Amino acid sequence: MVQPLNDMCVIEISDSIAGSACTKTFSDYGARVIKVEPFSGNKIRRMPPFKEDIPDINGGAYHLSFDTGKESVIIDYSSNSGLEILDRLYQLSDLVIFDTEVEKTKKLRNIINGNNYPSTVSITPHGMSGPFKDRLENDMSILAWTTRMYRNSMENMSPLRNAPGSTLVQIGHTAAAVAVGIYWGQKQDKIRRDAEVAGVEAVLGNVDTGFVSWIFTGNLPERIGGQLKTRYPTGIYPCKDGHVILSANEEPWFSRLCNAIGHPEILQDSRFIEDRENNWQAFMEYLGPYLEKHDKNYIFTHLQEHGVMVAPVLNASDLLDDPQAKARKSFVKIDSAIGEHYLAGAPFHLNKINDESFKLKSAPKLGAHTNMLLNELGYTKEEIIALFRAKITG
Amino acid sequence: MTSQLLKGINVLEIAEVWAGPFGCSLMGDLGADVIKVESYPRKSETRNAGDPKLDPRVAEGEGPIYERINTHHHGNRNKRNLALDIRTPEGREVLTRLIKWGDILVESFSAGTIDRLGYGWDTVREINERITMLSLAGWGQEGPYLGRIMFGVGFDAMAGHSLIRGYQNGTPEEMIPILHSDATVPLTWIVAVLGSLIERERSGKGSYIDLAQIEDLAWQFPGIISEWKMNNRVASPVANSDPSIVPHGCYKSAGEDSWINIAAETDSQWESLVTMMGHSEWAELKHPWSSIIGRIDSRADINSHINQFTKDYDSFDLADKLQAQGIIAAPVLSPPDPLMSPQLHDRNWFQIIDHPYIPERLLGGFLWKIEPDPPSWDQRAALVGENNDEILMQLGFSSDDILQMRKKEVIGDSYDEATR
Amino acid sequence: MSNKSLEGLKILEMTEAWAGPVCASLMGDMGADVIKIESFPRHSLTRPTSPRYATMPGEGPVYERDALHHQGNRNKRNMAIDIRKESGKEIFKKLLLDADVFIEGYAAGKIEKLGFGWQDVQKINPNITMISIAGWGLEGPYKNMVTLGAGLDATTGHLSLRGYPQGDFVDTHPNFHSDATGSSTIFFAALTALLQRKKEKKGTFIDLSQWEGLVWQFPAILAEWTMNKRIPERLGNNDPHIVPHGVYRTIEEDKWIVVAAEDDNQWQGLCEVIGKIEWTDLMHQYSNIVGRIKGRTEIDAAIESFTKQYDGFTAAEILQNNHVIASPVVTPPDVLLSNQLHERDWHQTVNHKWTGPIMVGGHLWNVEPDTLSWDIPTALVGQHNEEILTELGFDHDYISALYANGTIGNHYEN
Amino acid sequence: MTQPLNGLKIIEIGGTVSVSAAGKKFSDFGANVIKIEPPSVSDVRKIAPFPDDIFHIDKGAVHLAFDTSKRSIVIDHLTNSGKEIIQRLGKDADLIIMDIPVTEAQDLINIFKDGDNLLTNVVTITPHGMTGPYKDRVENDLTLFGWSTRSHRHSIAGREPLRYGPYAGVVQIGSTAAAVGMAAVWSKRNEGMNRLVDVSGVEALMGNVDSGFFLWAVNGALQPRSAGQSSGLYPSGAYKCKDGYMLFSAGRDPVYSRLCNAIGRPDLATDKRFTDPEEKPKNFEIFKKILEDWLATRTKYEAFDELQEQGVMCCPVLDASELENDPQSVYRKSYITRNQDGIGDITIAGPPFRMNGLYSDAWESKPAPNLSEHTTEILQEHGYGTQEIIALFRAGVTT
Repeated sequence: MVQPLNDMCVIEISDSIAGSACTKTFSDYGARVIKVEPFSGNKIRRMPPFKEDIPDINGGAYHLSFDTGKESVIIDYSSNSGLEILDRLYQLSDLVIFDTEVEKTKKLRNIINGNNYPSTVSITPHGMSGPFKDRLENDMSILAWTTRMYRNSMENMSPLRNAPGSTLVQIGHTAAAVAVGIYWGQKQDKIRRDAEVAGVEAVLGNVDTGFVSWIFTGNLPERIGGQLKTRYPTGIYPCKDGHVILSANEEPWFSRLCNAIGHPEILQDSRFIEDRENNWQAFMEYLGPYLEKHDKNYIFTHLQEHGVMVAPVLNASDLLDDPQAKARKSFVKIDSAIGEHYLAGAPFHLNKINDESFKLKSAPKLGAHTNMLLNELGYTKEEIIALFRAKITG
Repeated sequence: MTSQLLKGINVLEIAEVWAGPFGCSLMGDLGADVIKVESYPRKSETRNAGDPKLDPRVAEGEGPIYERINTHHHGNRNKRNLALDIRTPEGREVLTRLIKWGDILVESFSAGTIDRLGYGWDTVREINERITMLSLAGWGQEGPYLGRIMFGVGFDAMAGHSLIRGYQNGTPEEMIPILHSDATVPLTWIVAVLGSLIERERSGKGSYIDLAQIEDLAWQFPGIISEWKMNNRVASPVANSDPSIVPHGCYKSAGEDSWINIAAETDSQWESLVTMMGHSEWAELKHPWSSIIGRIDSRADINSHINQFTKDYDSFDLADKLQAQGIIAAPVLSPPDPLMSPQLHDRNWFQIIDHPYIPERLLGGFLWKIEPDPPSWDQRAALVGENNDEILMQLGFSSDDILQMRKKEVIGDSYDEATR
Repeated sequence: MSNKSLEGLKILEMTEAWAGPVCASLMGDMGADVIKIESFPRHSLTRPTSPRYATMPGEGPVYERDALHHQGNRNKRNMAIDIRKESGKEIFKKLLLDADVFIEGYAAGKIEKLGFGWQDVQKINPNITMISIAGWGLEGPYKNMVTLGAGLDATTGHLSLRGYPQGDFVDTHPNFHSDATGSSTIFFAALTALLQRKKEKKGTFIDLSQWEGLVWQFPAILAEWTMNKRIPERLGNNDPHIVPHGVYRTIEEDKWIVVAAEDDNQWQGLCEVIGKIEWTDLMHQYSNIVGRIKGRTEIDAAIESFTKQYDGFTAAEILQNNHVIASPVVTPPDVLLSNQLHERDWHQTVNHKWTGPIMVGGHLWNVEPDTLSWDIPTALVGQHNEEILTELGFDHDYISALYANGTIGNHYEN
Repeated sequence: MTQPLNGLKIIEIGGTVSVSAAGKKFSDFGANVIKIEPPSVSDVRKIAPFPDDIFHIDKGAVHLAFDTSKRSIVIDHLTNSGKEIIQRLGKDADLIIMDIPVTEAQDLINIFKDGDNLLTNVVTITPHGMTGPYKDRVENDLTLFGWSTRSHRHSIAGREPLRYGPYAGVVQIGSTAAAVGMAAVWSKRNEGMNRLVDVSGVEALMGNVDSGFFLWAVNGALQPRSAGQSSGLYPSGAYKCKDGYMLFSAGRDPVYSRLCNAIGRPDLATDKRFTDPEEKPKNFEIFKKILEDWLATRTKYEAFDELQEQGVMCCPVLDASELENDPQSVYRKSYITRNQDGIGDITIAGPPFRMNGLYSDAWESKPAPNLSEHTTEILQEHGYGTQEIIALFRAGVTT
């Protein structure tokens, strides 16, 4: 079976994780993705971890995971000769993803004109206009703008970010959505579109931020860390061999939980009916012993049988052995620059699990496809060497 | 007082022309004590000239012709001179003592000759096991070409260099013979002999160094052999062009037989160049020439445009203008032109040498500057036998011995102009 | 909906909470005709019947005033149908007939029981794309388990990385990252299937496990284990390879600022601002990356003594003007202080029957030439019942009957 | 066994052809040569030919030949963090050779200065030297050669002056730096004194022998830009033979008379037309005809053997395809062929000189390193910790 995006060609010109994360999904579902990189390589190649902690421009975990199946070409597009190559490249492609400083993106976008050129998506921290457009941001400083760091932390302790890189990934992933949208649009109505994704807006405008709630209620989120002690139980609770996370503060889950841990009487107890927000301690006298007695996987299975929303808190070492992950082959072993390597598999499955629509191919070595691509673009051997010699390609 | 890097190293030179002698001068520049044992009574190669009126190598002036030949002056500064007939028993005694004295023996006879003279490596190291002996025969000391003779021009031809010089579509007859090995071999052998002295710190013994001048050329031209081995192509002359760079060449400038080299290796250099030429549109993205690709396709066109532009400018002025814009450009200098360079004057590169037989002139300076002890031209090219007595005394001969030697023409301080 | 990228696509959304509804709104933003099939008579998760923390005070039904619901339901029409009823199934079948995409968010197996599993749906419309977005997917041992985004965050290992270095897990705030990123995944999946349909000329079923949709986003967590047999430790806001990289106090109580200098140039800029220019002198150990890693504590202290003189916005402005990574840690009200967002007209003012005119957060992206707009505010329960049913060809009497027998409705019982 | 330069630590900075040629002189004789390459990619790696004309950063012929026996580390020497690394690598080195722009070179020299006291030997290679009005000029192999007066001298009057083979000029500049660098190493070992050496490309070429200026300076007479075959002092230059060309340097006695005997025309040795300096130039064509007739019946190698037998200075003119098979090259193994990972067999020139025996192991040419092949290894050697090494890599200071 042919992969769904196999007749599509995407150009990625990216200085951060976001661009790579954006085009990964295209590539894994069959699109040809051409990564245009500087001599020093896309920054994502320098993101640890590395095998045995030895830096390797072709062996970083983010690169191996997010550049799967792509082609890598080195082009210095700061020069006219470089732009001339890009121009030919654009015309070969259906979509261009930019993730560079605003001014650079504008320059690279300017040579695009007319509807026989591809649609583009430009990723920036604050957008292509406005007083902040040229600001320097990173994964953490963008998250700070989205009210999430403030919310996901405790009073008078420093606000907290999410896992390193995850904000840029979300931004790139958002760009992937609009990208496939305008690609579809151009296929339908032949109109070339330029989309822009501003990191701050993409995250702030999404769910799981405190902004809209505040607009509605004027209440600041309580910075109370993991356990909400007014509307409980929700959050992270210790158990025999680790932690579980509960979302059982509301009905019908609260009742289910009380039944599941064998204390239906809680539901009749006036302390929890009339004055729940002040009786967390009292409630823990029922829940605490149950949690202490059992390990996280038992609690997970047992409470879920009663339809309670609960999950174990897992760490890296648990992931590969997770029964669900095994059953669905959620992790795939592939050959890579560092040898055998595990990657997360399909984010979604067409028709059936592990069908052919999703394929993970190894990530390209820096510049591995430059020569091939220049040939394809019609350059002669002599011209190709000249470009290399002039440090325009590598 | 010149640089003292090699202070305490005694160098014994029995060599002619350039590859040997010039290297010894460089060691002299660096503080080594160099004694040149000059052929006697036969004049050494660089002291031979024909009729001074006809032979351009001879400087006008009084005194013996063999002291006025430019090729000799170029390879013999900063050393002492002993004119010695080493074929005589007394001469051999002197040479033996010199070998005892020396750390380095440099000989450039054709292969085998030094052995026939009785100073092969085995003899030499018997006399002084700490000495390093350097032989500079063109093809080295072993192999089928033992005994053959040639100047640097021949090694250039046999190393494959000659055939990639020359004009595009020119004939080999046009190829001007060059002495590249004479310029580069000394640089190599200095590394060789000093390396052997470092080795001596471990072994306590000197080394024998067999340097084939043709092999020293070979490593300098990896492109020639590789074109053949990698891609089975025999490299042809590229003259001043570069297959990957346009423009890259030599252009006519104002004045008779006057030229300027210009290269634009990057798009920004190209943009600056065409802007000066009043054609900034050639660097605009729309124009094919704005890309290296377009330029390569129009090499001839572009070269003729540049020639049109350069022909009215003085090459030094134009180079100044182009360089001010970051463009690679340099006048092509004729021999007198270096005196026009403010740079060389600013660096006090030129040296004024006081020599009894050639008029006072600015000569070329050193290959390098050194801090804190810069090289200086302490000893001009010595006259033949100029230091005979001093050296022989130092070797322990009495003034009487020296008198005898002079009588028997074992040593001397003049040549018979007529003989070769 | 002035952007027309997805014009002509008809989307049926039968999901709750966030991932599904937001995805449908994103499609609406881009010109698709999105119909939300809302649970009836049971009110959906984001429509509480009694006021709670995210409820806007005021007039009208509580379930029309909840922020969590408004966050994910713009630019779509709304039908409230009881599809347990045969009459409800009949309406839904009609809707399926000419729909392009059907997104459902029930727990695994539920939709089959209702008679709209893939087997049934593709019989009704062979060209349709159906997407199921159960938390752990439709197959495997966990298929029957229930969860919100927070549970997925915990089981992908993300939770194990968040939190204060010396803190306990119980201090770590649950988050809903899978909802924030899931909508894009579903969006991408739907269009991937539609592109596939162009080739294969038939519809597609998509089993989308939100867990799988999240776990690929954290390559480092898995790689530390598979590459180096290490369980990555909680770093808080630190970065083992970058100093400075952290969150610092400002002049305002419990208000903070992020500052990072990732290379020597940014460090130069930082030192100029905080008056430590000697720290950039080549001879000073902090002038280079390696030296700074050893001096984390002293450097953090120096930065904080600078940031404590200003509010976060001002300090960020000063640092950014000197090419240093810096941003205020923004609280919800602070969002309205950003000149950037105002200059870009990002905020949207919508007028909703029960909330009145409010300023809410804007779109995730801009598109030119046909820009996005917020044409349909969050629809009321069943707001478009008549309109859509009429399109489907039901007459007025029949529609009244449907109301009468509780097949459809436009309000929830409290 | 120990090679003569075992124990020497040499740092080369800049990645140009010149500095690579300089470093090779040390590395093949056993010195520990660390090649510090810029993130912008070393020039020496960009030069054709490449196998099958497919460019590759690790497969350029000049790189494969000049970077033998070295280790490669990539450092951005413009950043403070990069300078700190170079300082650590260099302070116990015997010699640092750098070929970078003057202002950058000055910065790096300063990190090796403790007051006025220099911590190690430094040789700088620049086009025009570290001082003077031209110090910041940009030049390349062609323009430097133009400065040397050799282009003008070794080409034909009225036609454009010619350079030598590509890179001949910059390679010679590198060799010049190696020679003086070696002297500095020697001196450091003896008196523990470090030196700052400033090699200007123009001066290194112009000040060497075969420079037209020097010859002119002595005698003030301009030698004509003669054609290849001298019509004054002949035979000199290339003459056609059966299968190619022979190059002669036989214009003067005794070689001239030997030539006359060798071609069976002893009479010409005393013929006034060819011996009288006044007459000789007028009769060039006559002699040329005689010599070419004789050569026409012989291959270049036949003529080479016959004439050299008589002590005539001459050589066959060889092209690339003939180099390896020349009997002398074969006997001495002047070219060696060996396997290079990722390429297969490559052929490079053997030792420039033989120390203590033709095939002694004083010289050993190990394969040229891939770009950055030894970055981590070298950083570890110099005391950088695992996470520090990753931090430097992440910031792009190393690669």
